[in-house]
Amino acid sequence: MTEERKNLIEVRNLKKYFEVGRGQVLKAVDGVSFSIKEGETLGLVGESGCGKSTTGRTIVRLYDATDGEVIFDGMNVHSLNRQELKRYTRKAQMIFQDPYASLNPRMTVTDIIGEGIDIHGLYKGKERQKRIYELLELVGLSREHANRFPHEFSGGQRQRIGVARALAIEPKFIVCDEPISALDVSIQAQVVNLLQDLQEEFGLTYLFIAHDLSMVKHISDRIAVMYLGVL
Amino acid sequence: MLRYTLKRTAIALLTIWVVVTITFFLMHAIPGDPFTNEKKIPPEIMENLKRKYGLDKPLIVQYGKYLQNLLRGDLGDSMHFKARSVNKILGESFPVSAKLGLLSVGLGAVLGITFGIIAALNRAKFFDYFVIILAVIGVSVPQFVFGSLFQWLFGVKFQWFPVAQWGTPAHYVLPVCALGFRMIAYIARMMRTSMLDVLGQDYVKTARAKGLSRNVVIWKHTIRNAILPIVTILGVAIAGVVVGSFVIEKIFAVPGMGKHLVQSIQQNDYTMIMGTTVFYAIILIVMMYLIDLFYGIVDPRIRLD
Amino acid sequence: KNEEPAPNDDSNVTENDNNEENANEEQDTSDEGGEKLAEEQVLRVNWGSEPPDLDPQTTTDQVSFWIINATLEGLVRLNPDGTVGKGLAKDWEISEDGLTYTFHLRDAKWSDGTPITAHDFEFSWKRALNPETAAQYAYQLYHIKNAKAYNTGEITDPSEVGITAVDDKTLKVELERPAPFFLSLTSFITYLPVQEAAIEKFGDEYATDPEKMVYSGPFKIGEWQHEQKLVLVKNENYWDADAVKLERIEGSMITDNNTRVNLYETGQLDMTGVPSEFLEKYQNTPEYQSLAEATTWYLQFNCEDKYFSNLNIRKAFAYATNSKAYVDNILADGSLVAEGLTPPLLPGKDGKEFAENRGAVLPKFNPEKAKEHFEKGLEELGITKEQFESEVTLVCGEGTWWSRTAQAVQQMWKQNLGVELGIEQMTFAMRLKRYNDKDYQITIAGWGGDYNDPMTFMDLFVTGGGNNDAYFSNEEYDRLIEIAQTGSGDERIDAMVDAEKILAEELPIFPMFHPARNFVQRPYVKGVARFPVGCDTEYKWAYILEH
Amino acid sequence: MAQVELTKDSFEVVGKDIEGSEKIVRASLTYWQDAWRRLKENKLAIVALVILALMVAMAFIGPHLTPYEYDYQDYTVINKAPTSEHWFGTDALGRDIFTRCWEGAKISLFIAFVSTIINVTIGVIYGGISGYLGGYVDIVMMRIIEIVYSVPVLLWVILLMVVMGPGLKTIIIAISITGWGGMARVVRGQVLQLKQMEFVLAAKTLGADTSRIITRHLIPNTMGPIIINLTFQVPSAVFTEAFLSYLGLGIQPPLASWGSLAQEGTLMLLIHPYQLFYPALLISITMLAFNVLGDGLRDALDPKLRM
Amino acid sequence: MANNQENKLLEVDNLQVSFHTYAGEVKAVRGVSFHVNRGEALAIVGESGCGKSVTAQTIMKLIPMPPGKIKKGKVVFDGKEISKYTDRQMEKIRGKEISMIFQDPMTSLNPTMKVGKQIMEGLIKHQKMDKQKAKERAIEMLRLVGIPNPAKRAEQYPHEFSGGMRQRAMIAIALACNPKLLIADEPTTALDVTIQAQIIDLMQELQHKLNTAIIIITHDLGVVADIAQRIAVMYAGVVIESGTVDDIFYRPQHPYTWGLLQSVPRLDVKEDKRLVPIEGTPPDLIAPPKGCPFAARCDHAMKICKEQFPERTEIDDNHYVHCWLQHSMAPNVKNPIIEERG
Ligand SMILES: Nc1ncnc2c1ncn2[C@@H]1O[C@H](COP(=O)(O)OP(=O)(O)OP(=O)(O)O)[C@@H](O)[C@H]1O
Ligand SMILES: Nc1ncnc2c1ncn2[C@@H]1O[C@H](COP(=O)(O)OP(=O)(O)OP(=O)(O)O)[C@@H](O)[C@H]1O
Ligand SMILES: [Mg+2]
Ligand SMILES: [Mg+2]
Repeated sequence: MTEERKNLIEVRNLKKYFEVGRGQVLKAVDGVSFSIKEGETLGLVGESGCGKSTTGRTIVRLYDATDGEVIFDGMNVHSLNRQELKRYTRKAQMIFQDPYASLNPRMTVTDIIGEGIDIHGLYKGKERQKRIYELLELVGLSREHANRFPHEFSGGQRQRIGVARALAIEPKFIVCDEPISALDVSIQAQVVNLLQDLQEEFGLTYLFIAHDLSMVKHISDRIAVMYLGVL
Repeated sequence: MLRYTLKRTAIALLTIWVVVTITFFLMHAIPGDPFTNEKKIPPEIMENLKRKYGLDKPLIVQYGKYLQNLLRGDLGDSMHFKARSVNKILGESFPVSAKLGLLSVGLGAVLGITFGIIAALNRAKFFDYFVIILAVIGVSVPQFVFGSLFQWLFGVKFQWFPVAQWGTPAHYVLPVCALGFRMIAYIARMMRTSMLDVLGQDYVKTARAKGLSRNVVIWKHTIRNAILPIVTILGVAIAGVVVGSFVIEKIFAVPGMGKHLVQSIQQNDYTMIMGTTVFYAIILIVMMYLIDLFYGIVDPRIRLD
Repeated sequence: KNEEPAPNDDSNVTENDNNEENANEEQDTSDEGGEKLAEEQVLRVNWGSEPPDLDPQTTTDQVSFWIINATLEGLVRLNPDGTVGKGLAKDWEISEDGLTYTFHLRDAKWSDGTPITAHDFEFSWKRALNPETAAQYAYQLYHIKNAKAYNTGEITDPSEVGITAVDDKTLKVELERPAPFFLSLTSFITYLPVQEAAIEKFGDEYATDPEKMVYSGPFKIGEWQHEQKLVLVKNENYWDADAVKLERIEGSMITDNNTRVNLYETGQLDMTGVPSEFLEKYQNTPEYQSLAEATTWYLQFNCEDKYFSNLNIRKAFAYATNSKAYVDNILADGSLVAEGLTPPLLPGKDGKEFAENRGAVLPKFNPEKAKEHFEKGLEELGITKEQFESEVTLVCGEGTWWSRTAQAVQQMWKQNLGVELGIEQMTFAMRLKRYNDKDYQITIAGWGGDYNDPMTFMDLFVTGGGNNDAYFSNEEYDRLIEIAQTGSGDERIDAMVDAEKILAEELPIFPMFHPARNFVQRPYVKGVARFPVGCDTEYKWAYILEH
Repeated sequence: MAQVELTKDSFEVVGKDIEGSEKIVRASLTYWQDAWRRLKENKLAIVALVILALMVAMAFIGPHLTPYEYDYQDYTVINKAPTSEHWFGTDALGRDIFTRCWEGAKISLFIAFVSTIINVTIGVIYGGISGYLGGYVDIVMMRIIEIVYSVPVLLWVILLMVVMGPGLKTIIIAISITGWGGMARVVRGQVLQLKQMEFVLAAKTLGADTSRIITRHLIPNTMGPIIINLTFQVPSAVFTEAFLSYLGLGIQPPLASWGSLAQEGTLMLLIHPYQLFYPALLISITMLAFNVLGDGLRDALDPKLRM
Repeated sequence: MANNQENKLLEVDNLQVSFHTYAGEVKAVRGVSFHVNRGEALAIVGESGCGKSVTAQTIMKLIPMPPGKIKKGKVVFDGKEISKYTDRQMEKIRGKEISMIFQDPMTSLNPTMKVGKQIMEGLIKHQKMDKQKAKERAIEMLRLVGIPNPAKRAEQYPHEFSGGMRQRAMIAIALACNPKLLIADEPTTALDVTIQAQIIDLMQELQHKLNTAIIIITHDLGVVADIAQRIAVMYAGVVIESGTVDDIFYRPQHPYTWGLLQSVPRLDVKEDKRLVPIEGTPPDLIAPPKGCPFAARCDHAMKICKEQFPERTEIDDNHYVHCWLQHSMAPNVKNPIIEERG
């Protein structure tokens, strides 16, 4: 691993507590620190329920951190205003654990992939369509699929749509939350290969979350193990 | 829990205050006053009347006075039923409406839920279509038609039940049925949908896989999970129906609260309008609160906060 | 008194009075020769609704009127034939100038056994006039000297009012000006006495409960279940108790038309009004009766309106309205086509009814004339028909009956005048506001007599009159009414006949019909007296035959 | 299975054919096209749709099938039972009920459609916002519904009538004042569940704002309950209008709606039952059609029932 | 093997199951046959959507009917033809004789019932235990499946459990009544490795102690190797190869089986070796191809493969395959698995 590569993301003493009624607090993430260099893949493994997904989600600011910092490209993710946050979402994306649940069943593939493009106003009209086709082909789907609905796809294809959605806005960093554990083996292989191809091509940075050690080992440059909310 | 209850109570009081305020000013904004008859009263007499009932004071003063009385639980005297206080009128008519309403909701709930369940279990079979048609008739034929029809058929033609009026349980039958019919229809339809939903859930399969009998599966695993939407409907329905139905009470000459809801407005009976409104608001809010509590009981996933 | 709601209207919940329960059966008052009385003297009637106020001085509605009339006795009580009969006054003298009435009371007792005195009358009448009582019908007493001044606060000393209890048994009343109908007016509800002691004892609670009232009439309230049932029982302390045959009157409170009829059908009511929908069913049965009512329904034009201030326009609409076709076909219930404002039954001169003295004065239905006048009117106004149509609406009240009438006349105008007006239906309060704001053009209105004299109709349209919603103003008319109010004898009647002619000529209103009171009553129910004005149903002489 | 004759040729290696295998046999359609296709396959729903279309068509054609105007009064045929001249009989003013029923259809269907659309729109958006934002916003918004429910609606209606005058517009607003509350609550309940779903989080990660999430993600997924509720709103609008008419606040005569025709018919129930029967029948058929169509729509829009 | 008949606990014969949907008839299972002997563990593996769960649920008569329909075939359990049983008769079989662990632990537990109670239900019904005893047993079961603090957990609702814990609770329910046959539909997907091992141990223990037969459905070949004696490989609603674990792992005959084995990452293989996926997706079951369903994705597909479904070829006693490559006229294709593993 080359030393000169700088840290793209630095997580410092991140804490995320959930209030679970009657003032009780569940410490889902309790002081996690790590950093990921540009173009690197960090594998995050740990027992089920130890806070992996929560960490990932807090990094992309789906949750507000209880304490600690996430420094992305020099800025603190948790002190951004709306405008800056929108810019941040362009750079950091997430692939969700469950390919079935994370696609809106009532949107076509075009709409799903195009959503990010629309939100950030990247392309319009014909170019948008062209871009969507490009993305589809990039993740190994065909133009044919553009007008279909998530339910018409198999699990692996859905996960690929999720990847295309994340890539549509040309991010630098992707949190992959167990992108494969719900899939069967043959499809797992497809997705993992796809991620690796993309990394090579675009120099993406990954935080790869899984509980399957063998898969993490296969894909990651470094591995962090989480246990009960801490590394 | 205690804190939650306190919070809800505070919010409820605030809500009632807003309701009172809006109603108060709205009611004074619409034309008419409590004393106008077709035969007009000389203006001097009108002044006497207004003075007597405190309507000569500025609106804001009247409003303050009303709030003051309200805090003491005094809803004032009716301006139409001259010698009866609103508290008394509501005290007499509410229990009647409540009895009628609860019986019909009860009937609606029991039959509606039963029909809904049976229909769901027999999807696309005879009983299912029967329930769908029943539901459509129930919602598409107006209540006054049911009322009049039941009265004529079972009261006049067959003479099974008293034609109208209130008293013995036999008197309850027809109005309860007329009111309940819509309930049955509505609940059956909702329950059917909800049941179909739950029956498709994996945990029902799990229960069956355990070898539990069909009845146990339905009772212990399905109904409880399917009942939530029904609870939502029932809560509002109960609030609506315990304060009485204008139409049904009129047809069956039931001395309930429903007529006051409409009549007080037609008569510009200010105190009565306010009284019925406050009363209804309290019932509605209490029902909503109970629904929320019930949610928590039925479904432990729903937390109170 | 009140403008009646539509006869048999299903919407009577909206109004204070409720008169579907009426009948008039003068022929039944004969002696019971050859008739055998039933063992149980119980009459089952329908009050229609809860009586809102049983305090005679403050009440205003028909239901309360029936009950108060049955439970309290005034100076006089109308005989079944409508003449003035004796009540608590055993006789009376009227001064030459017609201004002073002296009543001599008989020995009668309240239901609690105490004697009824002239002081009770003085107390009650002054109570009605006391501004603090805020009695709506206080103006019914305005014929009495200084009554209005006291009621409106011009004077504060009640002793200046012309009501004096000379002694326990003598009541002297001085009038502001002669009123030939005053004697019959003392049977009006506002004039009925309450016991002073009871008012002092119960205060605001008076008449809220059968126990919190003292009775002087043929009946007492035996049982009162609010909004369900009010039972009258015979008052043994009534001075004329021997004449009262009924033991109980069981009155229920049912508003719905179908329900009333169904209850009659199943034998739970002894009499009930017949809603127009049911006429066909009962019209040819022996139980059915139809009586005339001293009520008039008319088209009312806003004389201060841009368009209807034009006489030709008013005439056009009058000529275009075929009252007869409406009465014969749509009502078809024995209602009478109006020939003037004052309905039949009210007394006139020469021993005839006023209506007979007057004759038919209204323009007769005539589409040609209607069109002629309309053309002329439009020309005078300088507008087109389309403009007229777009700006003029017919205002009417709520309920099926009202809307039906409105639709009928609207169609007549469409067919006979070629004018299609919009109908605006609205609630009572909204309609009243429109009247008060002079914000309407044509409406359908009705008026029911309060007392047994044509004046109860004729003073409606004097300039600035409280109920002159037509905003009619005519000096000659005002003068004639003035004569009729102060004069006496035939001179009054002639003045009022002339006034009717002015109305028929100037047409602030166009009277259409006098409704009938249709009801069914079991053949064994006898002696229920019914009157065209005031409290319209009298139960004192009612009795039940064996059946 | 018919045996294919095995020849050497049969065993020629052709290799894989991924394109062929990935081709999903169905044609690609947009969401609504797809729903429509499914709906078309539901025969019952199509029958319902045809009935509704017929109703609408008849509302325009029906009055012209008779020689009578809807307000033409013929005093010679008052309260006559159905004959070959007057197919549905005549009313108390001698008007042709058939003509009036279809004239009424125009009004009732219009009121039903428009007020339902308004109610659904407001209710759905309101419920969506309340459920999605949650917390204090939700508390306040739900209390507002309680307030709207508690203040007597008749007061609003009368005020409206005074301010705006009578008319269709006023009636529709009047019906809408409280109508949306029920819908809002249903939608809110659904949204409370849905907002936890991952596709919503996914949209958030993309930077979607609240309005986008509600309109594009949450509401489309609540269509089922929305439609069920909607089918209940339609008759309720028709009857609210009838009740308003009854109070003198509804449609102005001589126009009639199904509700007011039924209302008037009820008065005649014991004497001339046909005067109630026909309007009630039309209402019922329409509602049945709405319900069946609603069921069909719900199925067509429900991804669980798709393959 | 001569002891075949008595030893066979379950026999599934030419089972065909379809779902009727608006889109058409989904032929989810298109003629599946297999058997399970007493005390034996059979693994069913195959790609997502190939009909594994439907097959399992059909055995229990738990597929939703409608839209589901058993079109053909029979299921014989313990000598009884349970495919002919009514629902009521099935109640005695379910839970007691055959129990099942469902695939989706998130939704398979009743959200409104305490977990302990859900375990107790079956015990009370089939083992005729009283409440107290059932409760003790339920807690015991929770402990057995590795849930810490089981007494407290039994009183909790499913949503208070993490995904893994829920799956373990499901397993506890299924094992509670000591069934003769346990059908486990992907029982370990949501679990991490240690718990996974624990559960497998538990099932094996059960198998040995009580001679329970197990059908385990999974796509995790690691699990299969640990527990099963035989494997049936399903593809697009049919069993395309079946044999002992060794047969399938070391002597697989069907190209699809090869693909499956190649796409698993292994800790023992060097890091940067790319995984070999099976390209493409399974066919649409509404219109399944008339030939071999795998033909479109098969490197070795021949013309005949697209025309006709291959017949069963017995490789040896317990090992058979449906593949045209077995035909004498077929070209010889070298078996990549045998190559690699020797
Ligand atoms: N919204 C929430 N509210 C309350 N508690 C939560 C919430 N989200 C997660 N948790 C809790 O936080 C802890 C960590 O959860 P998280 O989803 O991060 O686990 P994980 O490591 O991703 O597990 P898995 O392998 O099952 O995905 C768990 O105990 C979980 O119950
Ligand atoms: N209720 C249903 N209605 C219609 N089709 C269904 C239904 N249930 C299952 N199917 C279809 O049947 C086929 C087989 O499904 P099954 O659940 O058995 O797959 P599986 O092999 O268990 O896959 P996985 O590994 O994803 O669990 C699939 O194509 C599925 O879409
Ligand atoms: Mg996770
Ligand atoms: Mg499965």
